[in-house]
Amino acid sequence: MSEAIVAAIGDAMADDDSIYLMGQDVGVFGGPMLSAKGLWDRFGRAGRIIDSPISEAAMVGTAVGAAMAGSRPIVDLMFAEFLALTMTPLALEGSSVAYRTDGRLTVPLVVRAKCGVGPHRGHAESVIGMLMSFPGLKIAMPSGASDAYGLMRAAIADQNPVVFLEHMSLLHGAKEDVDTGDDVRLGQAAVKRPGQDLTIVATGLMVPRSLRAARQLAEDGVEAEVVDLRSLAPLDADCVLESAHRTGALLIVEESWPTAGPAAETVAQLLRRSGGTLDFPVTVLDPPPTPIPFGADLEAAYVPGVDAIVEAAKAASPAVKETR
Amino acid sequence: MSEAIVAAIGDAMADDDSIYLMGQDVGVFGGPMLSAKGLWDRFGRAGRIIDSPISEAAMVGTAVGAAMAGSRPIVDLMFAEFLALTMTPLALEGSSVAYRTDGRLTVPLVVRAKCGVGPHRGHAESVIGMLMSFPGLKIAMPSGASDAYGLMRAAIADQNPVVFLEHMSLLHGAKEDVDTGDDVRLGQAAVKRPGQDLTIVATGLMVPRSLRAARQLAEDGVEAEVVDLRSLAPLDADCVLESAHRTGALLIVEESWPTAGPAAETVAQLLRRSGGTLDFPVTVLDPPPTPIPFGADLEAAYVPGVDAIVEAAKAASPAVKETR
Amino acid sequence: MTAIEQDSRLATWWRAMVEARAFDQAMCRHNGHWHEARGEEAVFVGAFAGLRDDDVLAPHFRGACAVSLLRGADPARLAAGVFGTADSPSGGRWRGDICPSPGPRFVGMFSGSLGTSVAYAAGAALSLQRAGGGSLVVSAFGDGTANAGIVAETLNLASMLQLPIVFVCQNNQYATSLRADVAMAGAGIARRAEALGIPSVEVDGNDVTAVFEAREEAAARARAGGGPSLIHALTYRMGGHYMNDPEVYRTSEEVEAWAARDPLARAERALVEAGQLTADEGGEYVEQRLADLEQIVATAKTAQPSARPLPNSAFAESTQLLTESGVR
Amino acid sequence: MTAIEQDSRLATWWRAMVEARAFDQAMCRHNGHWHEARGEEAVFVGAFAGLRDDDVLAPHFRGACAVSLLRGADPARLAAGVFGTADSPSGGRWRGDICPSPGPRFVGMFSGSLGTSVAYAAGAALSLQRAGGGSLVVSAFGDGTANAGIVAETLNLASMLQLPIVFVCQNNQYATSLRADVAMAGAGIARRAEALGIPSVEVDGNDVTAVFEAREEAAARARAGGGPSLIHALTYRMGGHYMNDPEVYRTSEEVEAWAARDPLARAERALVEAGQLTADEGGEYVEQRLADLEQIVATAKTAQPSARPLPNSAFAESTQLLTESGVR
Ligand SMILES: Cc1ncc(C[n+]2csc(CCOP(=O)(O)OP(=O)(O)O)c2C)c(N)n1
Ligand SMILES: Cc1ncc(C[n+]2csc(CCOP(=O)(O)OP(=O)(O)O)c2C)c(N)n1
Ligand SMILES: [Mg+2]
Ligand SMILES: [Mg+2]
Repeated sequence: MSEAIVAAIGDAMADDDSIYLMGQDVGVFGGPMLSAKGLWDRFGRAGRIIDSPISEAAMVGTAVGAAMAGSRPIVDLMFAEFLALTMTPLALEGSSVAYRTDGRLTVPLVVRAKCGVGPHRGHAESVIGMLMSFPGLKIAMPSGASDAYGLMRAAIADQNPVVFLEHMSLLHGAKEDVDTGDDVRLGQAAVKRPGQDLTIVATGLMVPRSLRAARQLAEDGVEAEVVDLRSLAPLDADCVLESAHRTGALLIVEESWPTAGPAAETVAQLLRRSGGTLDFPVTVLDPPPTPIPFGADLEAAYVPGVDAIVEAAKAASPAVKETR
Repeated sequence: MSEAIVAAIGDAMADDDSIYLMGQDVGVFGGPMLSAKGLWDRFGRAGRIIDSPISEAAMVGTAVGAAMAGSRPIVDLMFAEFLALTMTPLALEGSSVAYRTDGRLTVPLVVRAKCGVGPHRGHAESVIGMLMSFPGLKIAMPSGASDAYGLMRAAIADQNPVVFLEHMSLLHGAKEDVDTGDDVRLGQAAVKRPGQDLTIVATGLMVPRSLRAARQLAEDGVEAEVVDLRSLAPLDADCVLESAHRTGALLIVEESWPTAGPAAETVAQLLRRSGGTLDFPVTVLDPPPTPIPFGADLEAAYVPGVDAIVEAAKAASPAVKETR
Repeated sequence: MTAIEQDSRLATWWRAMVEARAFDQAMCRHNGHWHEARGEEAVFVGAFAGLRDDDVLAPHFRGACAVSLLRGADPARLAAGVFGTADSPSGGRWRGDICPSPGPRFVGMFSGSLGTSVAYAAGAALSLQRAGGGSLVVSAFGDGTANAGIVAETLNLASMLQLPIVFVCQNNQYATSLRADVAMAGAGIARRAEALGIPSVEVDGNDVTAVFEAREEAAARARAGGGPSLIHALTYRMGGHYMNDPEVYRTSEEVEAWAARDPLARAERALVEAGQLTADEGGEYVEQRLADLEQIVATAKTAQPSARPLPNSAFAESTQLLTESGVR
Repeated sequence: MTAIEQDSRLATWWRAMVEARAFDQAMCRHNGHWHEARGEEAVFVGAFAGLRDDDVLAPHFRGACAVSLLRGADPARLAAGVFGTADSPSGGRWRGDICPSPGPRFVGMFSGSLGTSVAYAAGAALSLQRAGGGSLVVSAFGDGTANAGIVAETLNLASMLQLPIVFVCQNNQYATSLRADVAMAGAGIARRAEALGIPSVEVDGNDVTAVFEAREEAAARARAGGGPSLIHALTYRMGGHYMNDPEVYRTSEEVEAWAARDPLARAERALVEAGQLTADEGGEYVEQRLADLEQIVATAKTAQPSARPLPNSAFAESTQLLTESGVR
């Protein structure tokens, strides 16, 4: 997935001179975890790859200012937890500019951030709930290479600030073919597996885990539909609602903190769209409301795994209940 | 309400030498909007009232450090929007210390912040959703003087970081009698008005507005129960659930941004506690997902008013529906 | 021909300062939420006068409307922005006092939080640097704002990248009630900037000529690729922090001593001494502008409310302008 | 009696540096996520040695475990913390590498975010100052961390409040791949601190005696109520930023030149010259400690996992300690 993201940035930079990339170690080093591999050679000389000091607020603050002045910045913030250092320029202000100027001014800006449990053993917090609370901020999170390419192109083309979350367990996974022609839009979920017995909604690492769970469920005769939100904001509640309405049960599988985050917002949007009552039960499978523990066994217990998804899906699916 | 808050701080400081208050203009100036009135005279000479430069991250950062070293700091951050400058020390880290040290170390810290529409004409954003997303952070928001006194005493006595939100439309309202003996605990909602036809849940300014709406509704024969959450974290979902279950309908009235905030988290917690289905319909009355507009008329249209609450309550209440 | 019409530098600046003062004082009378800028006019007029159209202006909030006027803004429309009424440039959506003319060449505040606009200004400078063309940014901030972490980060980044930007610390000696010489530990902002490799200069912030000349020198450096500079302009906030500030934190002697150094009176005296103006002409002109702006602001205050519908999204694509005209 | 047993200052520091190196090198072998501190031992040993029990230690992450060892931590338990296994002081909940011994007198990192621990250290200093008693805080941070806004804010606040704290910039010349002399625009951190009113000194960070003496002078000032000081200790990160760092951003000549200035070898030479040690004794001692720590770390690596149940709340009252013992 990492290479698809870098390819999307490289393709966009080749097309549009107003794009620059700033981040710590994005220069000759090639980016943290290879996040800028090859870009220095292509664009470094033109001053379009900028190695930054440890000054996250100013990295994002200057990007907001550059975007208002006509550039299209991409900031590689390394890890999502560092987003907490940038909430004033990025979310409170940068994301309010289009609204506050009545569209006279916009902030086309992409902020990349790695998150999630993974080989790195640290920096796993995704702080998605924090991000989602701010109006005007878009959030994308791919679960595979083609989506990653398409979402990154869409994020760069967007007139709004977009946080682009890169899950560390997916970045350097098995090689995937990338369809660069896919029309991927921000705010559009994708049904990754059709099914009729229940709907599983997920993002990031929870998507492949849910797909694996769905294959196990199929062996037991339960056909789960798996919806990948792909964007947390805007959140494609229509897609989820249609699916859950059809299958009759919804399981939300989430890796990030459970309070006031993606799971809560999903159920709230479903209720808002349905006149206040849902015609299907909702189950949420997510971590307890604590930071992510460090010990490998604790971390594994904290994040929903395939077996837990299978179990929760069986408990949630009316199909199973009927046959019991 | 402002005087009750200051009294709570003064009483606590008189009891406990380890408490200090830091903030911009909290010294001889008396605090922004009189938030520290009289404290300088009582505690200034002892160095317990510290006027701070415009360095919010360090104000909160030093407070987290002082709390770990044995002090009980109170930081007056002036306005809630400045909380966005402090998310790393306050929320990502300070709120994780008890968990991460397995209770060896705690961060007893109160951060005060004014928010909400009001006479100040600015600085209204409450950023509650952002705060709620972090595990380990408590959030209190009184709607009247006695609760304010009790919640502030509870916040100061607590071993966790607590954000104490002071609504600017309530701070300098009509004089109220303060019951300093009230046992107010963090995380405990209060039924401010009993009723049997529907439940209205609110905090801050939305509480008096809901109470006014309830009086109007009573004239039309609809008896609304009004629940004041008082704390957003922990959120007393049991109280809400019991009430809504009993009345048969729930209206959530919220002033802050609608995405991934108190309204979303409330419905999510209700669903989690009810096995995935609710036996009452839920309506949410809250602002559109935009920043708070500045123009007085736009602001008035943006924030739920008494008439809107009455209307939403009538639409939500099964009692009305039956008589229709 | 007197200073009222002629375009000697000082005459131009004096008129700009009179305009700033007149708008400011009218707002003081009509707007309880105004932050008075009286006494600081020489800093923002000197710092922002005579720039190129493609330069980016990023004023401190105190003086922001004056800088908009300097750029040719219509005072009636500015006032509408301050009151949030129908003619507000933002349709009433946002505060015109601290964000009067946001655009690709004008930086404002997009929340009530101080400090970030300095980073936005540096970002604009990065954008200009990449575009070439020799344009620059002037970024002003208060003595209190100077202590914000994002300002320190930005100064370092601007120095490291040698951005074309002129920082101006508008030191009115207070952040609300806290004295700058208390809050800013050490020897002041110019020394701080120097330690960051930014050439810095101290100027008398009540002397518009001194401020302008320092700005010109810094601007020449920036346009020539010499990177950022900082001007520390010492001035004084003659009024309270906001309307009805009890001002218990300072003495009336101090306020009076600085009143005697009013930058407008000083410029006017210099014009009289140079024979470009008589005291009577000056007084008359000032009276007239005060009356004119009083009229404009009083009228703006009673204007129709915005009455704009509330959109159901804050995304750019949902704003009227983009909906009407497609992507900008 | 040789340096191995005696307690001359240099002998004590040398042994502490050997201990640090031995733990560090064992971790390099057994932990792919370790951040090697080789070459920087003189900074953290010199800065943190010989403090009072009631002083607060706030080391930079690189060297944090060594500072815990200096305070008497059990290396086996430290290693358990690093691996997150059953004997971890946090029960495996948190990273023992960057937060080895958090407590009222030891500051660690509570996320992966750099910079905040400097503010926590200053907060501890505020707490100590209020309590009286002459204790102080030593707060170390990297050259890269020095550019974080919260560090700038904290230095100013510490100076304004005259807090009893000694700041130590552990300048290993790189923040991952970015050179300190690029990222830190201007004349360096000592000049920055001076501009903030903080007495500052430059020391050779590979000379443990020089670091210690600078620390002692600064500590005396702090204990006497003279406020904060800063020590800029120039050293070199002899290893990569992390294990498997390709190190494409520097030359092997540079690395070799600094390897010749290894602070351990330097201290050992000085001990030999002073007749406190023979080269053979030194070599033998080092070998022994390396072997001992290798053993401890290798054992820790294979320890049982934490296996603690996951609590359903992060609030203090839900942690085991408080549940068992009531409010601390
Ligand atoms: C980040 C932040 N903290 C605090 C405030 C509240 N506040 C508004 S104006 C002001 C004083 C600002 O001082 P200075 O920068 O010197 O500007 P001046 O008001 O003197 O023009 C303060 C503290 C703010 N707006 N933003
Ligand atoms: C706020 C923040 N930004 C970025 C990082 C990623 N990061 C981890 S170590 C490091 C280099 C730190 O440089 P320095 O402070 O000099 O310490 P050193 O690694 O050289 O010991 C970086 C950038 C971080 N941990 N925190
Ligand atoms: Mg000021
Ligand atoms: Mg370094």
